[in-house]
Amino acid sequence: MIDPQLLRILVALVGILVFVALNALALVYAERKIAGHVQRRPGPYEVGPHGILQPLVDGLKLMGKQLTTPKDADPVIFWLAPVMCFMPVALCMLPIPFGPNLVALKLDLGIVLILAFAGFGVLSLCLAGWGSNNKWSLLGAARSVAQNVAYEIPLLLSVLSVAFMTGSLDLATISAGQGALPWQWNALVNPLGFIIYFICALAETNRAPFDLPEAESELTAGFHTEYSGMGFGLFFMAEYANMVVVCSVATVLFLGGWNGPFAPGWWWFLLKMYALIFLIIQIRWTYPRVRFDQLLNLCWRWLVPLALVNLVYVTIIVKL
Amino acid sequence: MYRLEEIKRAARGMWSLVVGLNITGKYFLQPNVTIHYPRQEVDNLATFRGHIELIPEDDDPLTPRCISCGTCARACPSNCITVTKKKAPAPTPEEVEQGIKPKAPKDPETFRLDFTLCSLCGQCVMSCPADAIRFSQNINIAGYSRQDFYFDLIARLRSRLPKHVKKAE
Amino acid sequence: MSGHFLETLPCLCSAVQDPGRTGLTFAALIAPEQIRSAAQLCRAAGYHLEDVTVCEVQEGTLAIYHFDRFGRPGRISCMALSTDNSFDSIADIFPGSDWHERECFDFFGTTFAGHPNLIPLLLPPDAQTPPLRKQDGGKVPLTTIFPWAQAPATPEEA
Amino acid sequence: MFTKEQIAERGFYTQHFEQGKQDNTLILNMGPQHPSTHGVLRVMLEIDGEYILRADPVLGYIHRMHEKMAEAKTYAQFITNMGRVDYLHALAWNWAFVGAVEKLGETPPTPRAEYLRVITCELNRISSHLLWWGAYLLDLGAFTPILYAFDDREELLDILQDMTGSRLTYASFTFGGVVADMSDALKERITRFIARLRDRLPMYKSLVTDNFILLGRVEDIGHIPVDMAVRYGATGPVLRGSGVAYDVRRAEPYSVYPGLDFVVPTSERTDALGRYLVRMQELEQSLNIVEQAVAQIPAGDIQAKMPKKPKVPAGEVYFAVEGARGKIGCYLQSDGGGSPYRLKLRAPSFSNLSLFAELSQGTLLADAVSILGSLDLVIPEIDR
Repeated sequence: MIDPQLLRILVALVGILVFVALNALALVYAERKIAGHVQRRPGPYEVGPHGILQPLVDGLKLMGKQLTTPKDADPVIFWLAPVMCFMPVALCMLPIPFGPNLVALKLDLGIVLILAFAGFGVLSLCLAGWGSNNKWSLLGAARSVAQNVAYEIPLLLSVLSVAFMTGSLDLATISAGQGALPWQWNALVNPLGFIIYFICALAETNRAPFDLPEAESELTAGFHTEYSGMGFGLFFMAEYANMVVVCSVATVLFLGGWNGPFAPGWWWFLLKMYALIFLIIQIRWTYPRVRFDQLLNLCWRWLVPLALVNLVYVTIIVKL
Repeated sequence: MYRLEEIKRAARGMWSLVVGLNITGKYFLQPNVTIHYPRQEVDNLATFRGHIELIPEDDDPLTPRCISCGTCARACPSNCITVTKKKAPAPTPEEVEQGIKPKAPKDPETFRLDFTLCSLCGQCVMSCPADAIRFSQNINIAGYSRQDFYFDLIARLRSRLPKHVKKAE
Repeated sequence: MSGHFLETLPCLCSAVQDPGRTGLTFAALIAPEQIRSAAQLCRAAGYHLEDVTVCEVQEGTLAIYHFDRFGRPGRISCMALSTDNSFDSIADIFPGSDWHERECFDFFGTTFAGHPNLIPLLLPPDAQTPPLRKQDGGKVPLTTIFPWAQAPATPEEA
Repeated sequence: MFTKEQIAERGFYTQHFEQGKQDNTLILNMGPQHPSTHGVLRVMLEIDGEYILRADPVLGYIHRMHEKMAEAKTYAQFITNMGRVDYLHALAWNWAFVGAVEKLGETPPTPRAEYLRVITCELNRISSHLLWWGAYLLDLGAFTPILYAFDDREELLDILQDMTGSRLTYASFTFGGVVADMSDALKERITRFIARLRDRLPMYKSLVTDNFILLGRVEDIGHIPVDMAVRYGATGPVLRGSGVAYDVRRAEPYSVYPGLDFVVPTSERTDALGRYLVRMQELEQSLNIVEQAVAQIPAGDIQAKMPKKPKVPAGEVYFAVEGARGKIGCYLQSDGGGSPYRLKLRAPSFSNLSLFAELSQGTLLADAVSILGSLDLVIPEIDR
């Protein structure tokens, strides 16, 4: 006799994996299409109508490529890294409530689980850089560790401010606590928290303008310089999957989750999430990259103090 | 005071980021400028300088204007042109009787271009005394081997003719 | 333009040039051992080094230094003739000449005494012969190219 | 020159690296295949963390020995090579060589040809600066500007194709003239292009120049004091970014430039931003020059009467022009024969890059990339 709870988690896990994988494919396509149109060119166009099959074909190409391990690299660490990069993403999706009842795993401490597993990503980047036996990769790994560790603090503080407001760490409760109309959402009640969260989310997912660990023009490809075929493919997918996670969390925490005018439901959730993803993509194709010291200055000199101030502001609101 | 200045600066900086997003957003909604190559082509081929080709005589589309003097071959910085003159035909019996040596025709026996070496500088076109060379407008040029780019320009001149002329020949 | 500051050096011969014809305002042929003092004079007068080049004439190897300045432009050419294909380096006076001298070493095999790092710049380190060296028959006399320059007395003749 | 044993023994074969690395530092080869060395420049870096302790450019990966080719080819044949020394501002190199030969042979071009040269050369400068702008931002991590620049550059290249016959490696100057004339329709098109780019420049400014992140990346890095520029012989926007208004078009006037009204933009900042701003202003100045030249161009022949083979008397000549990267010099020695006796090409990027070793000491790796980009290097020009 299988525990129905376990069965539910297993089914949900498969569903989430499919959702994440499909999302990654769709987002690769969306990224290239948006980049194209921002730059006044069509983007992928030849494979399928308007190039819609391009990410699929790219995926096939990556799978067909030879996997090479650099000389003197540590093969275990080297190949563990991309797998570890992708795995926690699926776990992070478990407690996210897409709709009032559409949640894989109801947890009282859902947000803690997500934050715990989000910290996992940096480990895989670090291992990839270390295991590659490549100087550029090593620099990328060093950058990613410093960046991710630094940005986790303001991220936590801004999430904490929401938890203070709602008085709960359960994502479903936080969602439900926000009203249907935009000015009832945490993003407008607590705008500073939302901005800080968004900036930190960009940094945590290594998206431009904070894509320092892979900074193409400085470190060739940073931590994944040496990866070929699906090794690179997994890093690439994980980047988009991570985007889905941080945008989902942002939607739940700040944008009212599934709440929306007229007919609340999961479509509102997806709409908000994809709008955020669109913004992240557009930012990537608009700004130059920041320098490393500026990145850390921004974190320690601006975001951390601001997040603390915000926490005080939120407690006052809650008290009143 | 210093803090205040810094905060002002940061606020202005944030605004510049919004301006940037606004610009890329606007371009996102504008139509593309790409020309989809195999389906569309650019329209400024009149001044395109492709590989050289021979110009035929005005009244005879099969004979090149070329007088096989070899100036182009000497002017070429990369030595990619070879021109050989036609030999005089064997004298007919009447000519032998009259003691006339038949003249060699002016047009060249062979006119070859090694396009693998050519850098399209146009020295040959500029130096030609008979105005017999011009740039082609052939932009779709691709091949599987080096040999595909050793052009016999006389054969090319003939193959360019319309179909009915070829048949008549 | 008498009293050019380079004439304080013992020039073998010098000439005021017409910039409209040669692009130079002043040209001087100096003894090889005077190159460093000439460079120092130019440095003090605010000139920058445009390029260093070498050419071969029948009398030997000619190193040509072009100086110009930003404030009041006027290119001066400073030449020295050497029979053993070696000169003094001015890389410590004008660091920019470091690469120019290495380039001359590449192309002509010219050595510059006192250069901190005289190794090939543009050619691979195992390149065989300096490519710009001319055959003896291909060289022309100094005065063909520089009509103002008297055939200088070689040290032996002096 | 060196045997294999000597090379193996020396190991690091540059002056900054002959003693090898110290403890706790990393020797890093940036290039010859690196996204931001624009071609095949190799820079050896010794870094401590991300700070650069020593840097030394290693050249020669695209060396083609143009100077030897000059001695082997006739004067006319060598013009083709000049389109390939600096592929971004090829017409300035054309002009330097053709001008040197004309000066020595005293065969000036026709007045109309002078104007056509100014127009094409300045349009070429604009296309070079546009490409630099895009590529520099690519170095700094912004992908979109280069495609906006290419959008404008495409129109420019179409015009230049009509005026010169090529889109990149121009070789359209002849001794005493140019190869192609400018029709009235083309004149109209150039005027339209000037208006178009003037419309677009404010967008460039608000998208990029005013951008907070970009300013953070270019301000206060790579300071080149004037004395350093003098010691290394830096010219062009690199020098003008340090506040020296030195421009060959004004310092050693050639062609019809004295009659054209333009200013030499400078910046007192001396850092990468100064060089950036100078180039952006040069775009506007070049547009002004083209506008005036198109309005003033006289009618007449585009080719002076010349013998088929130019007769170049024995002697020496130095002819300098202002390229997009600085002073392009052509030092020509002739023995009166059919090909140059000795031709020295002075590449501005060569001198501009030689100060990089000193300039990049103590900077961050990311700044070194930015500084390298702000010098606007074209590697084929350095290696020749």
